[in-house]
Amino acid sequence: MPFIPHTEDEVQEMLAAIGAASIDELFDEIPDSLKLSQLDAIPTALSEMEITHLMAKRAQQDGEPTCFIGAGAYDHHIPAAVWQLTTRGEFYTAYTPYQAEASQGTLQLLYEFQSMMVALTGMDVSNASLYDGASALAEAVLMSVRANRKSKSKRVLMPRTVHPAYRRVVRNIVKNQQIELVELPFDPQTGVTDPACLAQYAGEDFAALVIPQPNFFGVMEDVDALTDWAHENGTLAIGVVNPIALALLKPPGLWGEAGADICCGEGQPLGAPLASGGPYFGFLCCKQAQVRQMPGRIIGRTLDLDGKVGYTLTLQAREQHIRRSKATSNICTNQGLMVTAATIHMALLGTEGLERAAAASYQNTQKLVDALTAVPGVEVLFDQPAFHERVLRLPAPAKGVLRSLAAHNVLGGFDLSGDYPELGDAILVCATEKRTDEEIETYAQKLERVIQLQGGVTCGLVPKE
Amino acid sequence: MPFIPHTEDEVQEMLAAIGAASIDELFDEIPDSLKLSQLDAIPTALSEMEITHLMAKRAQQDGEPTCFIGAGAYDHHIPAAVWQLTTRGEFYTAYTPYQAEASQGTLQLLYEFQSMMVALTGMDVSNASLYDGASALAEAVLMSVRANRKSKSKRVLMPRTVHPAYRRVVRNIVKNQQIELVELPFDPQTGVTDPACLAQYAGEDFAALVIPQPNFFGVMEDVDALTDWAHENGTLAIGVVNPIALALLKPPGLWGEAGADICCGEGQPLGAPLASGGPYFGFLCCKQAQVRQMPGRIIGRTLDLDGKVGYTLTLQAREQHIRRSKATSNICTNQGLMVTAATIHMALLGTEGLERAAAASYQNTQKLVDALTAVPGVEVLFDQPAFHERVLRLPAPAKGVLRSLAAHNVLGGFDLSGDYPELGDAILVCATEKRTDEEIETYAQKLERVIQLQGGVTCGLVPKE
Amino acid sequence: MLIFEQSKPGRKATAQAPLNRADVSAIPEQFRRKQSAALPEVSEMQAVRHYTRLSRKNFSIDTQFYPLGSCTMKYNPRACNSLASLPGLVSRHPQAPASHSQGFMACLFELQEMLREVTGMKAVSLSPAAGAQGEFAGVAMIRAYHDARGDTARCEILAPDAAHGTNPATAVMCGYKVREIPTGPDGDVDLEALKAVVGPQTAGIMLTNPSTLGVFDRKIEAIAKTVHEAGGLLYYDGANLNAILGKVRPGTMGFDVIHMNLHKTFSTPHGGGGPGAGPVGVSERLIPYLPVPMVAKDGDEYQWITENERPESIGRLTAFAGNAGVLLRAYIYARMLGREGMPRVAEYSTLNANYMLKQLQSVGFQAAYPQRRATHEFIITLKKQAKELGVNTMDFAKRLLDYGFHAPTTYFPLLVPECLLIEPTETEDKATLDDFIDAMRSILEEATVDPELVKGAPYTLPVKRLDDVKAARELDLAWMPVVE
Amino acid sequence: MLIFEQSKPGRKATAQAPLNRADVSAIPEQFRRKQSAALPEVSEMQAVRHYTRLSRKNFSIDTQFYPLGSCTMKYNPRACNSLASLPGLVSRHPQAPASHSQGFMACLFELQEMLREVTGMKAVSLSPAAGAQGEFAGVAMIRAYHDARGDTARCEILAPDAAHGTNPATAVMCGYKVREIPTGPDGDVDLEALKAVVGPQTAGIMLTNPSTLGVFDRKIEAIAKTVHEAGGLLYYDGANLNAILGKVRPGTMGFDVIHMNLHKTFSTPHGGGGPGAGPVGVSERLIPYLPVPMVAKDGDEYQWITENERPESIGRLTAFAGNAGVLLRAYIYARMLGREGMPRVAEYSTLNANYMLKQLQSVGFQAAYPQRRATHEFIITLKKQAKELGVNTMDFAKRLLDYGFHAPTTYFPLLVPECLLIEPTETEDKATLDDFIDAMRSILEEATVDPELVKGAPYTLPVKRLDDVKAARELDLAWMPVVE
Ligand SMILES: Cc1ncc(COP(=O)(O)O)c(C=O)c1O
Ligand SMILES: Cc1ncc(COP(=O)(O)O)c(C=O)c1O
Repeated sequence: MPFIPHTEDEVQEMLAAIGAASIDELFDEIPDSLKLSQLDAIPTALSEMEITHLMAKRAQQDGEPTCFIGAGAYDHHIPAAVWQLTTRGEFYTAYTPYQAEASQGTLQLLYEFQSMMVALTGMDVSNASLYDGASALAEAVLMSVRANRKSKSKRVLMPRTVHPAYRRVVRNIVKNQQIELVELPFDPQTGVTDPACLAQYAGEDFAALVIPQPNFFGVMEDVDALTDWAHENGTLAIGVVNPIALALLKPPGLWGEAGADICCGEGQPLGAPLASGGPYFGFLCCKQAQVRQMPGRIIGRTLDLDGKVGYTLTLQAREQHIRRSKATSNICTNQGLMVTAATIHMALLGTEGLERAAAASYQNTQKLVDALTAVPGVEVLFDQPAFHERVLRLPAPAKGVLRSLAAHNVLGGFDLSGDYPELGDAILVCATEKRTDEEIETYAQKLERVIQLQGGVTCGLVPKE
Repeated sequence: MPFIPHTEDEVQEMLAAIGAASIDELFDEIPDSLKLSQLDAIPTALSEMEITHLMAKRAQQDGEPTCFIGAGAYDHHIPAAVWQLTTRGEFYTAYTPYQAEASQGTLQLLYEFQSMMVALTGMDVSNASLYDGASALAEAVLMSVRANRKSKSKRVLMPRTVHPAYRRVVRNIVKNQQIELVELPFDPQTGVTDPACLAQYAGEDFAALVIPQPNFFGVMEDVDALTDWAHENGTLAIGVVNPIALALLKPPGLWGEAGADICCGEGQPLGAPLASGGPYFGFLCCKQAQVRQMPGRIIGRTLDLDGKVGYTLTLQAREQHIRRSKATSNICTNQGLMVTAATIHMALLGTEGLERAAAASYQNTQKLVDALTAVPGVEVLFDQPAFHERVLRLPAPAKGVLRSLAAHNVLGGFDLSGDYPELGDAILVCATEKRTDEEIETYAQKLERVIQLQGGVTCGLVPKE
Repeated sequence: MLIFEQSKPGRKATAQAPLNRADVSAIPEQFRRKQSAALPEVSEMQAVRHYTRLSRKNFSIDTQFYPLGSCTMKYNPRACNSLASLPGLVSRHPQAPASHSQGFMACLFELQEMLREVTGMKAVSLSPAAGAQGEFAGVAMIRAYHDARGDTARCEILAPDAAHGTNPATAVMCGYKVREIPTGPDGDVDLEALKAVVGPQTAGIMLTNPSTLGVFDRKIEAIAKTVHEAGGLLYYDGANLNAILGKVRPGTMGFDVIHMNLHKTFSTPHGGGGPGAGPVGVSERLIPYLPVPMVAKDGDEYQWITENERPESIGRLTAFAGNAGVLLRAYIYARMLGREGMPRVAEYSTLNANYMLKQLQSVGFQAAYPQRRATHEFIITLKKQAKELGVNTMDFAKRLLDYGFHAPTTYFPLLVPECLLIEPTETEDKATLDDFIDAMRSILEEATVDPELVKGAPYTLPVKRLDDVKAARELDLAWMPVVE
Repeated sequence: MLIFEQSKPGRKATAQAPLNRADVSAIPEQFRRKQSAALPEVSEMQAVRHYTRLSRKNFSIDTQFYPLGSCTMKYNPRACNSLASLPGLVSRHPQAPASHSQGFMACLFELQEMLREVTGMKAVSLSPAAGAQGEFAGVAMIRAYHDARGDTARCEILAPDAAHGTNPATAVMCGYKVREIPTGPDGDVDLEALKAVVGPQTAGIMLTNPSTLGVFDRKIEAIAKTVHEAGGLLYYDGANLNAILGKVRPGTMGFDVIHMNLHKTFSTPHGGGGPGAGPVGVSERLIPYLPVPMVAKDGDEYQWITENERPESIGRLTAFAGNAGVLLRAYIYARMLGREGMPRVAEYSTLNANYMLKQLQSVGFQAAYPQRRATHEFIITLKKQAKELGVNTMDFAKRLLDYGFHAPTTYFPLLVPECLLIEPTETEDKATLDDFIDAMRSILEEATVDPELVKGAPYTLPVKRLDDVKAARELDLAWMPVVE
């Protein structure tokens, strides 16, 4: 029996001790009418060898195309040590550190994680993770509504330059509490939220303004002006940031005069593989003033009976297992193992390394844009300072182009036509530090060929501006 | 600087403590004439990301053909837990357990390994590994010459049914000590060493007789008769065995009336991946009487100052670091990590599991033989009881057939024509428990096609018997 | 020592990043950071040694018996980890087209189908990231269902007093009020009390069965009938599914929606706090509202079901497809169990729990519900010991650590005083259970002879008992560089 | 507890093997075993827990400073492990044709070339499985060279008294007699003594430089000249190559043949005893005798060089190509060092050793060769402490374990009484060295104040000092089932 250690003799001894004749008898409180006899739709057991064979086939089936998609998940180099350490049984198979004395490994690591996030974001405190970047933003919005004492409103300003999936997730999560998201448009020339367009809302009551940096188009928002506008209007500023970009960019804690109040984002770039979208982790940091409104676990440093330093879960009175219906969130299981990986990842890279990874991603994306815009008809939209993503407009239907590229094992970018039809045949492209010159060159060549073919077929349909 | 932690400040502090002006000065006892300036032929450093890219390409380049070669290295299933545990830093990065108190993990594991090998082989003691199966046989031969008190000879009987590479390695290692290997022929009908052919040597003085089981052709030798012959003639019996086969076959300790005196073999099938031939490990077991002639490390169970059980290197007076020129072998570093894997592997499979793996390999090879001999012109040589390898004779040049199969990503077997030209176009095939029915079927289909083509080209050259 | 305390500015001992630093001066200064982030600067070896050593300060399933009730700390098969980490799987971008995702999608689809079968629900969505998010999805679906029918007066969710904290917290996140239902003396829900409070304001009830009291609610069919007749829906908290896997199906019990904790029942690792996965299954009437994405099969081809195909869906709850890597691990585990393995999970976890309960009773401990069968877990109460010896549940828990066992769940459910909720799981062998029982017996002896010994525990761990009050009062939540 | 003691007959708790047992009754009974082999029968979790716990009883580089002299316990980069373990590499059969091996062979070829360059030899064969097998190959080549010239009277190999045990043991395995050369008071070989014994019977000399005394033999050129003039060849034991990597080449010093310990200088893991890899490099005249296989490059294609291409080769020493996986790890490491990284290895390991030597002297320890520079390692002698305090080297070593440091090499080389051979390697940082020096200072204090404390060490490890004498006298080398 896979994973079950009992011998027949032991089962008999145990039943005898219990005073039951059979294992079945142990289920005698369950009404017979409920009992199940068969599981026909479930296949019979596979041995480890057989499932190994099957999974190897499945893994191969999807190929390993060269990836120029970012759009919320980024293909950064992960040092080999990260996962070799993270999967050590002591990290991998522990539970949430409820018994602090028997969990100092995880607890100290989480305290280090919080410290690293504080260093990176310039905020005062960090929690120990949420599910992912999108749900972290939803929690940040809920938190801002609770935390903003100046505001009685349940309205939050949400720029359209925030990742479309994030906006959906936020709406799905907060709408049941009657929170309203007010969308802010972006400047069609620059691709950023124009602080001027906020003017119309001056004097109105909003709990928070969300500020993405870089925004979904890869472009930099005027975070200082936006943060200051928020504060001038009694509104909290919530930053949504890319942690790798933060190695180079101004940390949210220093935006504007007073800094953002809350910041959150997707932790995936810090050591989580692309892996079909998860597990990743959301991070959430805030100013000291807001700490008691934070969702999720928080680890504190304290002393033991002998005065020795130790670490423990703290501020648990915010949490569901203590506060139940009055908790700051329902989150229980979080993304601990991913945070373990992220902490080791940041320790291995260090300040220097993270900066170099960020700079190389920045540079590679420039190279990619240069190579692709050399293809006739391809142009950059929003020619603004950007980090490692860019919007390109194609002279042929984006869907078809991307499909043809995929057939050549190049994932050419994220199709923007669904979420931003007003941009035409636009795609969002990305090149992390992992993309080589050769790969970029190959992409450009294939794109040229594909466009020639597709352009021929569809010419006239998509008038070149 | 990869892997070097020193900051410039620290370097200066350290030099100041030493009283040296520069690191270069620390090399001032080395004659200038010897100093090197450049390493032109060595490429500049790669980052981990770059070498990752390179190695991924190299690994892909060789494809992953379906493997029907055995011939000394076997593609068995290795439970995932084996290498996840073996590569834990505490096993992976420890040295030979010289400080026993700080190495009880490795030492107890090695003691368990010795115990498992004793259980498997039916011998009294096992050492803690040698380099590989071939060099283990060489050590066994050297050991037999030292150990056989009845014999003054340096001659050893070596059947031609022993793996040809093993025979070469033994010769290369023992010849400098003027040990002579006398080859025993095999019966061309059965593929085994005919005990009768030993008659001519009766009364002569040999230190040992080597007995492979199964032999290189996969076929079973009459180990009882061979062992008894050896003992009747004052000769030690050295078994060369496959540890997976031992799950089913009579252990060397029980061969004949008195059992083999020494047995050795290749440990690879116990948890080591094929991995281009290494690292594997050789094992060597013997009767209690010979233990002081054993080469390699041996672990013993003992007590500590408090009477608590512990483990330690023992019988070190056999070893080079104590005995120097009088040691039983020059071996120092052995294959400890592979033994770690093997021990965990055997613990995970258990008696039952090892038997099932062996039985499935046996069965799959029968299936393979059935499928391939259904191809016109293909026939089994040596239709004797066999374990999981078989010799087939092809109706076309073996080299060409194997090359064509490889082009179809099937490694069809080991070409015997180099080592056994008298067998004609013969190949040695193998199917472990990992080969699926589908893979066997594919092989048979491809073989049929290849033979049709090749047969056409070469017809007449290789007259079908 | 913290990793920060091993840091030296100017150390560049890494081969991890690109070796050279690209020029970023084209980014306008207003966007750039002026001071580098103070991450630790250590060598690769320092990091490896530090985190290897830290890991050794944890208890874990791979090192200790970890009978944490309600958490199902069973063995996490190593194959699930290595196979879910195959290069082809970890390199797949979440936005990769379906043409390059058929292998991955096949696993998800088959997992959906297996979960459907074993829970008896009509359809399954895998996307929620953990149990609590599964709960959110479930309650949001209940809300969407009532809303779609214009049945908008239903503003209350019922939950037994034994419910896990996520249940009420979730209800509130979905905009509901929560009303607690008391538990009867036998551990089952007080049906009469339930009947007294259901009504037109009832949106639904959240239940676990077996409950967090370690008993199977025998009146579950009556409860279902009561709630359904009042127009409410039944939510099943699947945290305890291990107890009945392959034996009874929530669908058969009458539940309308269920979440599963794959990190419990399907043995994906807990990772020191996560990640998990909380798929939801529903009865016919809730299918339109299932969260997206899901996977459908059309002929031989797998396709994504998104907001476009499911306009009434409660939508997506994470940016992509939830915790995909956890789903893969659960898929692999489920295939290794197969149809024969699933009921065995329930059988042997129940056998282990009942055996432990009996043996602990025989060495002097009180069961909270002595007249009941244990399910996969059970509660003992140390009320007597606390009162007579002054040694409470937490003291027992801490002392167990010295004996090399992780403590069971303490002080949950809240309604049983001084309780230990003990869940051995099916992957532990008898000898380990016996050792634990021995340890409990021995601590009981210690508590009688020398209560201070127990109250001062633990003694053998990296730290002694920690000052939680100080931690909460004098918040120290991040290391700060010492300014010189 | 042994894994055997956790075994229960009849336990079949495994998903590891094929689920069903094939019929093997066609194998005649005379060949079959009658009784199953008594391997342990445990569940997957029991095995995982047992070996995880066992591992935690080890000191290792990943957990401790491990300054074992002559062993070069440096950090083993984790990328070397994961990249050498890529599926495409671990699945390659050793007999796969060259057509399916170009990626693998490219790595071997480039490694040969890099080792050639950094040692200054003319050709390299990678195949020996460890240092001692490299020594065997080297001495066998010396023998083959003399034999090929008909120079068969050379029956002696010279080796300094400081030589590692493998050197004399190897010479004997190759059929030679060994003659020891004394060391001068300054740690260099006694050149006059050498001159007195070289002659027509000299086949060669085996040397390390820097020697195992932790000093660089300044008269190496004179030694080479002396031996060469007598018609002997020079063998370089590369165990200490870390000290001079990229700074001095054995080829330049005049050596004819060299082995390298890739598991030392090229940082492949020691694995609790192995595996290693001991490639050999040779001067022009020994090229024909190099062991096979090797890799050649013809245009863009890599080819195997075997016995067929090299009829004069000493042949193969393992069945296939040696410890291929170790070679891959070393290749990866070498590429990450690159030409700039290699000399740094020598520089920083030398810096660390000289710093430690100086600091240990300043806290009261005696250097064996105080007038000399340390190389990458150095010797202190505790002769004085042993005599005056009755606390010997082994006592210091054991006490260091309590301080969380692995002990340096003890009692080797044999000629320095009560010695500790200390090799910090380049990958340790100053803070760790300082901590070790502090510990040594503190133990010296303990030895003065309370010698019994030190003599009873260790106290904090899984066992106290073990009875080696009992182990050797009452041999207990394998667990035996208790017969009831
Ligand atoms: C009974 C019960 N319900 C719900 C949950 C919440 O599940 P998760 O932690 O996966 O969010 C838990 C987990 O601890 C639980 O035990
Ligand atoms: C100086 C010296 N020579 C030779 C050897 C033998 O090398 P190996 O252990 O790789 O066989 C060693 C290893 O300990 C050594 O230190």
